Amino acid sequence: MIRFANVFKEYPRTGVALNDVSFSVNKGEFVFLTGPSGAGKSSILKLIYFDELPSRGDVWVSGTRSKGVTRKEISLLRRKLGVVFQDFRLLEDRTVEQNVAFALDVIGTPPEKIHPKVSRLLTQVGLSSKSTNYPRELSGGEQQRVAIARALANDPFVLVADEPTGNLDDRATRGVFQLLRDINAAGTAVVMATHNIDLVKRANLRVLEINRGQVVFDSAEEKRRAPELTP
Amino acid sequence: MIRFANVFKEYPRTGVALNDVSFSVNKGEFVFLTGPSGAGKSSILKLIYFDELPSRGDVWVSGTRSKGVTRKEISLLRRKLGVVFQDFRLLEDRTVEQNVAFALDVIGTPPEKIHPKVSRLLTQVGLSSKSTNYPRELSGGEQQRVAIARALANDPFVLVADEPTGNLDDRATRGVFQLLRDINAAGTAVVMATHNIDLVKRANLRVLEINRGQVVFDSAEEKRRAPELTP
Amino acid sequence: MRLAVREAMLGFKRAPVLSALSITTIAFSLFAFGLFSLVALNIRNTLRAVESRVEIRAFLAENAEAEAIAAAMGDIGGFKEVARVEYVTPEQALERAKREMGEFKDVFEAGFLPGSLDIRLRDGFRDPTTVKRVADRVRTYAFVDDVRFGEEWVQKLYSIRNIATAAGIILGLAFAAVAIIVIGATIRMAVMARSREISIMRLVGATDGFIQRPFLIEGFVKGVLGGALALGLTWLASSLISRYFIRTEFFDARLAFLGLLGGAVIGVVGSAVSVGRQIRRVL
Amino acid sequence: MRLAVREAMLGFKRAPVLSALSITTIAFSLFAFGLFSLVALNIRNTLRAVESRVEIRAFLAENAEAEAIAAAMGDIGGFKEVARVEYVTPEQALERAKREMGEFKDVFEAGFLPGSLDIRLRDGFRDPTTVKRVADRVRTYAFVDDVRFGEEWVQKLYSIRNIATAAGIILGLAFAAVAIIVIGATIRMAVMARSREISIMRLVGATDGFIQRPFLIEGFVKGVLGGALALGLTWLASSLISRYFIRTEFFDARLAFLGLLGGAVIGVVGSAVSVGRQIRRVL
Ligand SMILES: Nc1ncnc2c1ncn2[C@@H]1O[C@H](COP(=O)(O)OP(=O)(O)OP(=O)(O)O)[C@@H](O)[C@H]1O
Ligand SMILES: Nc1ncnc2c1ncn2[C@@H]1O[C@H](COP(=O)(O)OP(=O)(O)OP(=O)(O)O)[C@@H](O)[C@H]1O
Ligand SMILES: [Mg+2]
Ligand SMILES: [Mg+2]
Repeated sequence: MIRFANVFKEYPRTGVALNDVSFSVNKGEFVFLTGPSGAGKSSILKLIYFDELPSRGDVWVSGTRSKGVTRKEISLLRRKLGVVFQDFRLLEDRTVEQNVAFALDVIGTPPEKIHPKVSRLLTQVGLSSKSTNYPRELSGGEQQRVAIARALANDPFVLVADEPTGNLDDRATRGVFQLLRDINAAGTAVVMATHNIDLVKRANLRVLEINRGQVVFDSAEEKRRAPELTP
Repeated sequence: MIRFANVFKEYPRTGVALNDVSFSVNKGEFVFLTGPSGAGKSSILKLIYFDELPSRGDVWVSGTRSKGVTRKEISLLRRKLGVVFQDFRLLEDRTVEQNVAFALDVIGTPPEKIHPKVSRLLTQVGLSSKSTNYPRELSGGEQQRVAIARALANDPFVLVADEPTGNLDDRATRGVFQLLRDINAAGTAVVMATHNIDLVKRANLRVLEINRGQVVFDSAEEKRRAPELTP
Repeated sequence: MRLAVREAMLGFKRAPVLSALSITTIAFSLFAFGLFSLVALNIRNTLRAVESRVEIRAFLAENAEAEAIAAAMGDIGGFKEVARVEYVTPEQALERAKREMGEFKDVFEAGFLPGSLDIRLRDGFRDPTTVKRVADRVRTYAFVDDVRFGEEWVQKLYSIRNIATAAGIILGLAFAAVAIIVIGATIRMAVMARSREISIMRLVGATDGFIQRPFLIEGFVKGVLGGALALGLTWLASSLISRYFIRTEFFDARLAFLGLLGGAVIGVVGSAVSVGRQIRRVL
Repeated sequence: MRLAVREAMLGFKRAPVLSALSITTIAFSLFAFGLFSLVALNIRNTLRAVESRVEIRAFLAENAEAEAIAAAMGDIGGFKEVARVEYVTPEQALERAKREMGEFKDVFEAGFLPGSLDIRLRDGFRDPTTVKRVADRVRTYAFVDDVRFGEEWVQKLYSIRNIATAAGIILGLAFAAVAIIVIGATIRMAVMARSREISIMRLVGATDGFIQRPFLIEGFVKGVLGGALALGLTWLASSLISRYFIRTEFFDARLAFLGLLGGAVIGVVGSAVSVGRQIRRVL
């Protein structure tokens, strides 16, 4: 499903962000990515949806390999993924409804199917009353929920979520998390980066801890590796 | 210092966001704003830095009254405030350093004083190594810390922070919180909206809980008011 | 496709000023181009009209015999370069002189003017060398006193035409280049203004083709509107000139349609180049 | 101020295409304006030159006496409208006719032309009514056979000049309006492109004046550059025309400087109006 094989990521001006990262995620799994700010969590997620390509090593996602991938293949892969960005990335000049519908339009969903689906998704995240508002008219947490609704729109087989509860209160956090679990139960793999240690502890799911660009703990391997210092 | 007197805020397309809010914050106080997503926390903060004006009622900040305030007065007031926005609001085409220096330029700081001050601030938030990077080259938590450094640049007498630890891990959160406490100890009032209940509980500072646009609990009054239902 | 059209229209709605400016610049470029073409067209028409009047006039000796003249007219009329030969009697010559010298007509009582043979040349034989050759042949007749054909004038005519044609081609190409640059820049600006949107589209799985389509449609519409506006402006300018200065000719329907098509092609091609380059910068 | 200048330059660097386009559109507007002014200037100069040749010619009877003519010349020379009176003998008239009728000069052996008094008028007395009045007074002399002054021609001259002036003012104003609109739109686009930045500046305490300054400087620089470019283009066009068609006059230094200043003023005013309106929309 998702496989990282000795992945290195070096950014032109900030240097090494990922340093020999290897792991895999199976179909239907739920994985937390944790670790301090700047550890490389978002970088790993970006590699999963091919927003970045590895400097060295290989990433496979649903049979698509990072080496030699074409722009077209990336587009087709992303249609099968759902992504919640850390900074939401909503279109400012479209309403909540249109933002979600947009993701369906892009992949060629028949127009008559779009509206009912969008309504259902917005109800799911508790935003049906704000469907005709613009992002700037929403609170931070409300925007985050729009982003989640959009990510779920195309029934993805992997959901990638970067800090999807960062702007939510405890109750909303639990609500969103339950939503992700439900989706996961229905067979979608979920990879979620988070700082919410409480949530991680309570959930008892697989945890991948990142520090300084390395996987320092993988609960699936049940052992803590010593963090190597970056050169 | 800050006083809200029977403040109502109604947005054109979403309706009532604040419903008869009254409270005051004294010089040097530290206040948490808590409450669920969409409660009205950010709206209260926007009224403090006069980004929004009340629909009814009055807001006083450092002697400036919301009724009949001029654009010029708003500018002058903001020079005495520090604001950390929920969505950071960094300038994309300027480096970390320039983003902070910008806030000093705007208020007419002499050029020779800008550089040393910026360096000190970036060291304070732990970002001196990224001073020449652009916001898009930073992780979410790093961007948040740039926003904090900028807010502190003009030695504000009130610091207004909207979810300043939303993208930070526990350790970084404690670091930023300690920074805010230090600033507060030096005499700056701090008003901070947050979802981090742990932080609030541990700190034992004044808490203002908002729900559905009303102040439902103010620890300074040591009593819980019954939440009135909005009509 | 339906979505792409909607997106393209949204593009107009979201940036009305930008769109209007694009259309205006396209229109202005094409207008400049059109105006020049029109000038060239009219200069060429005028030259052709003037040129068709190039003629050789052979003045006859006073004692020339009518038979000899008639025979010569037959001869000369047979030259392959010659369209028509006409005999002008001394009386007719005087009449004509009076007519042409306007102001002096009633003080022009006496005087003598020689008769002449006026020789008109065929299309394609009016260049300076041919005219000179024919003139030299006519000069060989004994009863011809003098042959006039305004050598310098013919030469000048041709050099003006050559300069005009050269200037036309150079200026035309220059304007076309400017038009393409402006269109490209305008569209690049539109793409830049929507770069955030484009990157989001890419991230939710839109293909390059899908992203480009609205821009191409927008470019097409802008090109056509710009072309139409330019055509209108050109027509206005042309009819103003016709009214107050000299009668000018306007493009025919075929040329006008070609202008519109040109606008559309420029709009689409400019957009395609720009949008393609820009999109590739969003990974 | 230093910061404002730096910001303004950053504006250019961040949106080179947009800036170039602004400058180009400003230049094109002013170019169109300049070109027209130049045409108007040259038409007026030409008209003045032609006008200065307006003269009245009084043909003398064959039997006119030299003394009477001399006396009349004194009289007429004394009219306040008259600049100069000249006597043309019949011989001189024939000479002149031959010269003016070019092609026919050597076949123009005999013939008689009357002598004339050629009367040249002073500046400011060449309008159709005055010319007619003087002509009528000259006609009263007994030995004057006929007076000619090309009534129609003078009339036509004046009406062309009036049309040209009117067209000049109308087209000039239209172009100025277009220039201002384009400049305003260009700057509004720049402001829109930086609206996020403006709102952030406001939020960290910048005053309206502080925010506006870089835009005004940018507008000023663009205006001056656009003006200079326009001047260059106009000069090029003018010298091309001078070279290939007719000799034209160019603006003097004072007018050129005025054009530059005009560009600057338009740039600054356009920016001020736009940026003020836009900034007020960010609360
Ligand atoms: N586009 C980029 N260009 C250059 N450097 C980058 C880029 N994106 C990330 N980095 C750098 O890579 C490092 C890891 O960033 P990343 O966003 O993966 O961290 P993170 O674990 O998501 O942190 P956070 O919890 O704060 O979001 C950071 O030091 C950051 O400065
Ligand atoms: N600019 C605006 N225009 C219209 N409605 C708005 C605007 N800003 C906020 N609102 C509405 O007002 C309500 C309160 O929003 P606010 O941002 O104050 O909530 P919050 O307490 O900060 O929530 P969060 O924790 O999610 O950030 C929300 O329902 C929101 O939709
Ligand atoms: Mg991150
Ligand atoms: Mg908020």
